[in-house]
Amino acid sequence: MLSKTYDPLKKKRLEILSPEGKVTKPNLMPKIELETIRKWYETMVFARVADQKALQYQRQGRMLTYAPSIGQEAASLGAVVATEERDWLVPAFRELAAWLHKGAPLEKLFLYWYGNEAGSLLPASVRMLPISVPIASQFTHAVGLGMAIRYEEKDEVVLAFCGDGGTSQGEFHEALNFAGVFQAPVIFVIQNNQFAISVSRRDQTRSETLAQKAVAYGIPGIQVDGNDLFAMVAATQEAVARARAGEGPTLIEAVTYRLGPHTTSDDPSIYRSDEEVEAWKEKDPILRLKRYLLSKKALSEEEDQQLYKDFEEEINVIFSQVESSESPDLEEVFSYTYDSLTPTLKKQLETAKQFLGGGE
Amino acid sequence: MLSKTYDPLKKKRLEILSPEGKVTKPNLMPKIELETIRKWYETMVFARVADQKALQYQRQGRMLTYAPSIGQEAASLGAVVATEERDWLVPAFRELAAWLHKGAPLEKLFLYWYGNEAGSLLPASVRMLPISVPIASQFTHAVGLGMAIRYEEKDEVVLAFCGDGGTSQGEFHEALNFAGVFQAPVIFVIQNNQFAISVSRRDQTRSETLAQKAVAYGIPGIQVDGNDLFAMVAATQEAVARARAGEGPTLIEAVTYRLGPHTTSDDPSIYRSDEEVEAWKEKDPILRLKRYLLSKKALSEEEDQQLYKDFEEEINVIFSQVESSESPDLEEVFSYTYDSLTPTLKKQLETAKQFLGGGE
Amino acid sequence: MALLNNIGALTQAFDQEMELDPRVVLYGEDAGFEGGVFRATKGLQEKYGKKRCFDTPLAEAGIVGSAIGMAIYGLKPVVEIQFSGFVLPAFNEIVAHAARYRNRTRGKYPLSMVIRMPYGGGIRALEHHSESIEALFAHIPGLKVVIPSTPYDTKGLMIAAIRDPDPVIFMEPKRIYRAFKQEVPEESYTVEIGKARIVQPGSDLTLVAWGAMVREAQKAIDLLADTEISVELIDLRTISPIDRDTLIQSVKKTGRFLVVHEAVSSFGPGAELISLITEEAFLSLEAPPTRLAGYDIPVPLPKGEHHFMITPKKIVSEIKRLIAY
Amino acid sequence: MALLNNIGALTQAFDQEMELDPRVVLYGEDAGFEGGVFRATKGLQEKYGKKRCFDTPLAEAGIVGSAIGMAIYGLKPVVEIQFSGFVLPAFNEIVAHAARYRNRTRGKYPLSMVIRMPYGGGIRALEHHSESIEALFAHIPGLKVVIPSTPYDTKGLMIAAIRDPDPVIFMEPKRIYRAFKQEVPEESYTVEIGKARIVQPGSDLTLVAWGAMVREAQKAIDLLADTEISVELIDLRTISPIDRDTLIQSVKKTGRFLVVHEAVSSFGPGAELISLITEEAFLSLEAPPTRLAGYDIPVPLPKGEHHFMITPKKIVSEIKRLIAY
Ligand SMILES: Cc1ncc(C[n+]2csc(CCOP(=O)(O)OP(=O)(O)O)c2C)c(N)n1
Ligand SMILES: Cc1ncc(C[n+]2csc(CCOP(=O)(O)OP(=O)(O)O)c2C)c(N)n1
Ligand SMILES: [Mg+2]
Ligand SMILES: [Mg+2]
Repeated sequence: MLSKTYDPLKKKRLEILSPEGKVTKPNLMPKIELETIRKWYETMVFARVADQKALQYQRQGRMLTYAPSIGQEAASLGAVVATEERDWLVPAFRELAAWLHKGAPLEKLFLYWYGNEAGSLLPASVRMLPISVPIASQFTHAVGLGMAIRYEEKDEVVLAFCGDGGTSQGEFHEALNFAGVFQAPVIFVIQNNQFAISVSRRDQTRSETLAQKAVAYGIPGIQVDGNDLFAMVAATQEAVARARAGEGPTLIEAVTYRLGPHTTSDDPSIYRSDEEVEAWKEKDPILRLKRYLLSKKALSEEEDQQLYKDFEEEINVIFSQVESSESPDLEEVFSYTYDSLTPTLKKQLETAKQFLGGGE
Repeated sequence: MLSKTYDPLKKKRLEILSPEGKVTKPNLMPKIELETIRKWYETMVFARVADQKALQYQRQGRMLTYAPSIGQEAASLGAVVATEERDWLVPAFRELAAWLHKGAPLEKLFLYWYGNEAGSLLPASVRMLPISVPIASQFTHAVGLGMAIRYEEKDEVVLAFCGDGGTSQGEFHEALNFAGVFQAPVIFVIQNNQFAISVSRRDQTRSETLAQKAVAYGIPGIQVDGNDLFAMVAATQEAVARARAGEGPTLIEAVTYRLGPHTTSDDPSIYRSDEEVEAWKEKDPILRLKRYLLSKKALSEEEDQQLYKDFEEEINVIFSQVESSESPDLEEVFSYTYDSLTPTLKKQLETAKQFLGGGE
Repeated sequence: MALLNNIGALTQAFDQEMELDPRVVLYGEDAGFEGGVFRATKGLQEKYGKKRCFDTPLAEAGIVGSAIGMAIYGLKPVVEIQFSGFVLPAFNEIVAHAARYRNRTRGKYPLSMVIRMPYGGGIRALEHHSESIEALFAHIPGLKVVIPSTPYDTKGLMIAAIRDPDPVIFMEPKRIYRAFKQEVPEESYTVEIGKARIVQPGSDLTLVAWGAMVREAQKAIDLLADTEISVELIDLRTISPIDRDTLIQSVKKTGRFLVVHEAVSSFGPGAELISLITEEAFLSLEAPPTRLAGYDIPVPLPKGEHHFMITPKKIVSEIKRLIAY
Repeated sequence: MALLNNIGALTQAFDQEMELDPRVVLYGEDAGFEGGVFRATKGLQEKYGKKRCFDTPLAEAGIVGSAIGMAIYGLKPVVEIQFSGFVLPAFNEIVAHAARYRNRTRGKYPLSMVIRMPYGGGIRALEHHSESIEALFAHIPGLKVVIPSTPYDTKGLMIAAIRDPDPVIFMEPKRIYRAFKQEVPEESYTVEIGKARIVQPGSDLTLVAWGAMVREAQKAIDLLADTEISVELIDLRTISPIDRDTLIQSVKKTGRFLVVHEAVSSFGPGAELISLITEEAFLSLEAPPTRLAGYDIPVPLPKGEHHFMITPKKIVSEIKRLIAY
């Protein structure tokens, strides 16, 4: 079992694909068609381009705020591809590649960051919770989903994300403990991107790895190179299998790096050096997978460039749709607090309409 | 180092004094004068008698509610005797022997359970926080004290308690993580008495020991036989030394058993068997220490019986003082919410006085 | 019909809803095996199994957060918080999530769930066991806040709460858990959330109370028996959303308004009622709408609690003051 | 004198108090090295060292709970919560402990500490970044709740808060962090907690606001320049304890009362003010005391936020309605 072999307490980390794009542990390499890998690569590139475009729109004042996941594409995608459509995805707010794979339309995601609740109304078939802003609180929801799955005797699993900062929250602890006690089929993935805004990973906790926090809950924990798509897939597949078999939750620490700012209002140059960033760029998950695909002749440089061009165009179109979307009207803003308007809300809506009419 | 040798992940538990009263690990036996041990024994017996008397008063309707620590006397006392007067004690609500040792007068403690805030106003010299009802929340206060101690560059330490149930709370996690990060001089003692009201230890968390939760914070953790006074002293002494040397916090799991009810409104026969209770009575910390003292000729059966008699009388006197104590008057009830009465409180106090006068 | 106290009414409501709807799940600290520290869920684990009625670790945020996940999945969790004083660690889950999930997802994931908790004073308890914090919830859009005062309403409101499409904070006045019994129909029924109950009609003053205060108000009215004063007593039953119409109509008739609650006065629930009345029935008022409420202090421990308690005599004295205004 | 915005005034207050009192310690998420996401503590770690101004792990209960421990020890912690929406995980520490430690220990361990947080809408932010939850704190006996609206008051109130013997919730209207500057004395001074400020005297209506709403109220008054209506504008500054006298006296003079706040209306802070006025100045009232407040919904995300915002025009329309009553 990977989670036994790669014991975080023994400072082991699961790595399969080297930064040079070589599979260093062929025996651990998950069996995936080249074509599928190529498709996943495209999702990662699409996410990367979308992130870059979003940052650009934001600089142009066309998008409000945005939390890019540049550099972390493999960590979220590698996990989600190991799950099925019937499984649940519980995001934090930095897993764009995973959301896309899960079926959340980019249009909706951009709409959310554009400042419109409609962006969180995903298609009914997409089993994905909305972005969760209060750090780590989503983990308890993930556990509840897992408990419900056991209750209904389904073989679904839940894949939930948080950041390295999230591990400090009380709800992280309560969720993992509940999951252990109730053997909830949840895979908790920590995207350890080394920072919580400006606070570095080493100031977040004194535990040497985040994976070892699993010990506190009597559940398996494993540290994975989060920029290594294959390692993420392998670790998650094992965790999913365990969860489906009724053997409970797993904690996966994906060691990665946030190459961009925390959000568009953050200036990372204050708290980290260019050298550090450059060093991590060498470990870029997309670059790595590209090298792999090139070596397997499943991608050419030209095709790759074309991908970027095509995606950029596609995303520009999507964004202009978002930009021309309707803002919520007054009725909509009132309509979703309760199943139906309370008497007080009815009264308030009336007043609001009067303001619209004459007051303003 | 004990915390290395007795690695909870290797299922090690520190034990020095056997239930038969024999020192099984002489090399680990802390150096303590027999006379001192005898004094500690008396504190434990005093606490036991006080608990029993309190239960009795409660049954007579003379005390409101009460949470006895019968069976857990060594766990709290063994820890506190390893600290000094300048150190801080942060209780949960089941550490009577420790409070007494720390200098909290039984009169005050009874006054608290009797339903009077004055019971929490301990003498200025006693560095002990009041009983904390919201489970595990006191751990963050302990960490704050520890951070303040470091800030003031003092060599004091903080000894803080919670129960096995307390380990599930988010604040337990946040406190231990803070303590690790800031290397706060705090010794966290979990009195694992096997139950949180009716919920058994095994339903509380899937981790095999509670001590291993230390791994999540990169701090030392050790499991100790909590009914073994000497083991508790040894483990705490080491933790205190570490904390004083600026080497940060320690987590100690004291494995013990609540021989009485959770509180006087609890009926433990619902959720546990007589056999289980009887088995644990064999491991009674007082019985064990008595056997040790008898074997060392530091105590005789007659002296022991006399102790119980004397204490019972002493406690009866104390309790009658408590019973004849003044209830807080109206002014007192208003006086401590803020440093001085707010305008609204002044007004409310006036109204209250009017009610006293004519209204009622 | 059976003669039930409030605890019995709760248990019967759970039992009938669990029987009827396999999605109903009950849990909390000590709520399973033991049936809760007040025994409201007693017998249900035995009857429906550990799967549908169970104990949890000691972690309120975990309890409420997991219930949110369950509700998203489509179950109907009814979770117990041991005392309302211990709901605070779950405040983030309730305020940041439970109240907002429907809105956040534009209706994709509404949360039908109940968070129940004993609340209020008068049981001579330890610290944090006597507070009345309904206003903290009532101020949060997206939550419904329900407080029954009789076994009949307890059963009907709980069944309504379980069936409600929105998250309901169900606060149980523990002081009257076993204080009295009432005939309660055997069959399942609901009492509408959002509707106050006119306990007794009257013409001179509108007296509003809820929970354990309804009985104190009734006692006060009894004390007034030999006066001419005619009091209309309203049991609010739902704190949020408020039954505006019943209150406004009553005051338009009586011209006087007194609200009585255990919660501390400042920024408390009474302030909302007074504002509602002032805004909507100003021209009918013959005296200032007034509250008789807890003082702005932590509820004293038992030896001092009597200073804090709202008594029938205090209510009478306020009523007389307003009538004489 | 220096021309400072509200952020500058905060930084200066911290700097001067840290200089003066070695017990003052500042911390929070990102509050140390980076100086906070709004840069209110910028430069202080450099000047006073990591010991006195530092970052913490991402855990609000840990932040507030540890501050309680520090205050018990005798330090004066000033902790930053990144946004008021994220104070909820610390609610237990604030309500169950910070507010009650003095009372619980009958004065042995009072807590002199400040919990500061940006709050309020109008900055086009993500979910949970726009709420106004002052009423949740104001309802808790033992807390003081302070909200400044100008750089002068920000500095003076923050210094007063740090020196206050009780725990102070210091809510900073982030919308006006950098919106304007004001001459602020170089030297240290305090503005008394518990005292409202009459921004502008008037005779027809008392208008009460705080935080970012004070400016909107001023704009509304400007819009009324060509009418006869004379408005007395009061900046409440301290939400709890309320400056009863200033409010009551004002309404006794004007006979009309309007409170404007961003917090949602129901069970909100305005309800307390209306109740106070009704109870204490009933016979002077010429119109119902009224609130213009947030609707009972979560603050909409930016594309819908304008529907929620209190605007000068809305204020004017309410003032006119009350004058014409
Ligand atoms: C409870 C809570 N506190 C504070 C914040 C403000 N905040 C937003 S993101 C963030 C840092 C998160 O760090 P991490 O968990 O490592 O995730 P990352 O941003 O690195 O993906 C903080 C402090 C929040 N959203 N929620
Ligand atoms: C936050 C909170 N939730 C619930 C309770 C109610 N309660 C009081 S004691 C207790 C069990 C505590 O168990 P444990 O921590 O093991 O301590 P023990 O009583 O065994 O000493 C519970 C649930 C509480 N006091 N605080
Ligand atoms: Mg991070
Ligand atoms: Mg226990």
